[in-house]
Amino acid sequence: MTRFEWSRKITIGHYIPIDSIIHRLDSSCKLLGFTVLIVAIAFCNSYFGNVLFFTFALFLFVLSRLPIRYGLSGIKPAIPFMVILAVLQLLFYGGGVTASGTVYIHYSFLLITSDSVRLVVVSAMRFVEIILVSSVLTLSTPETELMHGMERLLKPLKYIRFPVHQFSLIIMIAVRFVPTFAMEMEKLMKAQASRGAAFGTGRWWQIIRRTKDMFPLMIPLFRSAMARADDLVLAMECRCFVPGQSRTTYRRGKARSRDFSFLLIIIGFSLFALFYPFPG
Amino acid sequence: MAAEPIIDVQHLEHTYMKGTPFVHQALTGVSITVYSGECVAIIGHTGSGKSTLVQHFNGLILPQKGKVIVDGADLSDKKTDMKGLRQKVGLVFQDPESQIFESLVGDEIAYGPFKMGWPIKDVRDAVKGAMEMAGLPFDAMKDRPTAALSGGQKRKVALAGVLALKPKILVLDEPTAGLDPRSGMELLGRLKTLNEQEHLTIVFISHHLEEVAYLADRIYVLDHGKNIGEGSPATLFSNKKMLEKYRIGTPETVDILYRLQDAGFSVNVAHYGIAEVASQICSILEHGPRRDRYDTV
Amino acid sequence: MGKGLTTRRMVVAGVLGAISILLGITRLGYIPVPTPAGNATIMHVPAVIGGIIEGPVVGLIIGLIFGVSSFLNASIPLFKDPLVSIVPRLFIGVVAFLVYIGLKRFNKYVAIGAAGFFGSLTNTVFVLAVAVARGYFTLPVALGVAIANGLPEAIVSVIVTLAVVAPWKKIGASRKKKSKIS
Amino acid sequence: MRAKSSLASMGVDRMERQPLIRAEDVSFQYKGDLGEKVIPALNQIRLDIYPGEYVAIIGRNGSGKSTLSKHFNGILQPSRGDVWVDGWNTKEKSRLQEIRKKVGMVFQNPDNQIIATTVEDDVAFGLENIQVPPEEMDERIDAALRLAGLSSMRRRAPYHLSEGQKQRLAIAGVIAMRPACLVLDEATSRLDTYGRRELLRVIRRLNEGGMAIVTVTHHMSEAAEADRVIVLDEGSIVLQGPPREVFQKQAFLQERQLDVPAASRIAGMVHERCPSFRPDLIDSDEVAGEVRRLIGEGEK
Repeated sequence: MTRFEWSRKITIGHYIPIDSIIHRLDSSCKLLGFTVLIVAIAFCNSYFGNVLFFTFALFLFVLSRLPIRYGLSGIKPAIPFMVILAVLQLLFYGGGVTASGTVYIHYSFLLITSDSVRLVVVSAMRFVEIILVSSVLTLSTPETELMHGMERLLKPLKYIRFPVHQFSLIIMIAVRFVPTFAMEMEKLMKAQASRGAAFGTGRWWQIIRRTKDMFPLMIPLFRSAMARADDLVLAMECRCFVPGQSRTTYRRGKARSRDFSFLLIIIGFSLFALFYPFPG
Repeated sequence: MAAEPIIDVQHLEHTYMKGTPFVHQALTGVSITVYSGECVAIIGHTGSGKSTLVQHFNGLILPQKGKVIVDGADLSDKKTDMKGLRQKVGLVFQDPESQIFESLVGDEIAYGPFKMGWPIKDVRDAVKGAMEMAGLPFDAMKDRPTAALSGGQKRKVALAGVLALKPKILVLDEPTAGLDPRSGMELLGRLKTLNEQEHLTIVFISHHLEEVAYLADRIYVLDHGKNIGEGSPATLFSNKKMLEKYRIGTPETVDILYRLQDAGFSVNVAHYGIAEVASQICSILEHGPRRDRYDTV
Repeated sequence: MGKGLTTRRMVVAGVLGAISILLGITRLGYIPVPTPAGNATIMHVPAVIGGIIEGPVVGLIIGLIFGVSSFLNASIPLFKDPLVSIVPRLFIGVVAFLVYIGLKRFNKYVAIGAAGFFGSLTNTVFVLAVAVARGYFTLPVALGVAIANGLPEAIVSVIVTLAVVAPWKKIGASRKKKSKIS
Repeated sequence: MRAKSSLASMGVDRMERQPLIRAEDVSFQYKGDLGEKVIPALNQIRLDIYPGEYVAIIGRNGSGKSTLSKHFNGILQPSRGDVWVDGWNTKEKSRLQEIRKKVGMVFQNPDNQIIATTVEDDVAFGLENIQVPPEEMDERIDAALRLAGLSSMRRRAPYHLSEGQKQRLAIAGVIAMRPACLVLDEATSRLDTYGRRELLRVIRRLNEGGMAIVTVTHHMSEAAEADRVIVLDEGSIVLQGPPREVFQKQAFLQERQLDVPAASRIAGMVHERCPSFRPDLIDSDEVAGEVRRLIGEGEK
């Protein structure tokens, strides 16, 4: 029955406070660099490029001095999915053969080509690389820092009238309230269970009934969210908040040349690995 | 008072988040006994483990170490019927009105009985009985929308929602917190009636010593997950050292008596009712100081 | 719908975004109904609700928060691809808003339900479309998933959206005058 | 008796000073949903609050005390009449920012007033809004946290604080903006005995530092700390004065479903039997002191 005791375990960020070059990077440069890297990986279709990205991801992990098991722990539970996905892609993606592709096996509906093999290998690699890179980012940066970094990063968008402050405040409020709602949810589950509630009753095909089992949790949760919103609006207005009005910022960036060189390296590397016409 | 233990907790320990950096031992060895028909208060400042303790009573938290026996059922036993236990032990959480989710009062209170699978006629009777115990007239209130109730009424609906399961034991976590004093007093009056006339065993957590003095037969004091004191309100309030050491605070009337005692007057701290204090003061004024220097060293 | 991001809209986007994150990082966001995945998710419902009660911008931001959190927490390869996990989610609240506005004059109750339905379908269809474009699925597989997973999920979404929004908008209360025990 | 440092308690001074907040014939009605009949929440309230004063507003549920307090910084605007804060009418939208800088406000549920993910960022939020230069912020955050007794918590996440600490954080967030007046709308009602005591200590310290305090409360022992108690009933001020005068009118208060501190009740009871005992006492210290005084005189 320990399922009632979970709210304390909720973490949004996974920050591990150790010291390393990566930990010390200015959060806005770090965020931008890692975003570019992740997007580049997502678009990379070549074997060679992915090998480069993979090596680079490992290199970042080493630089951050984080135990590699933290990165691997994200991969382990995904292995069954990866296998299923790979099989699906192998079996059904043969139709997408291009002119340059080679047919390996062609038996009845089964068609395995160099393209489908590449698809399988590359998407698996991409997945591992993104896991590694995104865990370096979240393990080495406290969530608050990430948010401040994002705010500084988006600042130039003010000139195209993008509401940077408001946007970052929304994210801040969202992150701020996750633990609050988690505790509230745990209390609700306990309170309803004390009244004999059971979640997930009925036969498997009774969709409506099974959904209704969640009402004693979901309805109070949303109602509380709206009530909290009412209070918070008042509290913000009392503290002189006016949306869109200019404000000063407590957290200022301290990006130095080191941070910019990191950014340049990471962007340069990403572009190279993504666009360089590797053979094969 | 029947001398039959209905809740028996022995050397109970509980640790949250074992094996993580956030490990926290909330209970470090609590032993308490509640007898059938009693009204017991549990006090202690924030973080003393009160809420963790009472959540053991209906099996929301299972004992990690130590023993919890509720109405003859051992909670460490995996075969214990949890559903039956939760029906027997009604747990009212802090701010229970936040758990209301039905749009009509009657449906909200009937939720538990329906979940127990009782026939509709029994459900109706249970709801009717619970509403009357909680001070909600059945015919006038059962079809009211829950959204339109006042704070005090919502709390009564939540209380009725638990009473509808016909529990033998009612456990409340800060029953009057957040209510205005009038609604709070009314609720306490209801609880007293339930205890005295319906013979419901009541265990409640409170920070409010006036409330404890009014309602409880016996008090347990918790500190750092351990019970460090037990007794009637009068014996406990007479123990000034304990009140100070564990930051429990003193009711205002008791505080007056202590101040008089400090000034060297002979007073009886066990008589802390407002009228009692007034008459103690009068007798000091009328019969002279009667400073009893041996009493207060 | 009014102008820009008011304090109220910001806060509603924030708290509903928080619920979306919470549903994603716990098992609470999954309702066990018969789909190939074994359950239907309701993590996108906050975006739908945000779109209905505070407009398209709020819906879009909640969708973004949902997307980013599902990207960061993904343990399925498909969703560790930002194009699959983030981009499609931006449209959930926007579509819900459009459906709601379009049908509101006809019947508010139906409009809310429809917003829940199409908001949920937006999620399914867009995610699968990007997944197909990115080569994770072939079209027939995606169609299969859309029907087997998307439809039950849309039904769940309708039920939850109605249950939450109808009382909040103070409609539907008049539908039921007597409690079950009367 | 009690020594109060606050200037405003000296009546002479009050005449010469400009009120910080002035309510002139304020009436207010909540707008009903679908033309339901509306009951006025406030009825022709006239009230001045002076710099440095400590005022408690009491009244039963629905007496309008919360509604009134929300007029002091322009959250609500009167349906009739005017509220002036430091000479500015709260109806002037362009002045609202200035008004809210002058009059800070803290509400009942601390969890719903905290915006940021760390203590220091939350205190900074208000400072950012009023465009305090970043160089100055550190010092202001320090000072506010010190006053609120949270200096060691600066980098904590709010959900690691106790309820009482959260409420003190809410106060720190307001006082960092250096308001002239702090309005507390049932700010202690969710706290336990210890949390309340700590919070009251902070409030007293702020008042001693010259900040005006307006507290809306259900707790009579809290109201007893104020310079002036205002009793609201059905939207009107029915009684006001120093706590010892107000709490002597026990029958009057009880008619309005209000209690008085236990000390006042005891003093009243003793006074009936021993007329030499002063009836206008408000806390346990004073009751014990009065017994000592009478006995001491008797011994002479």
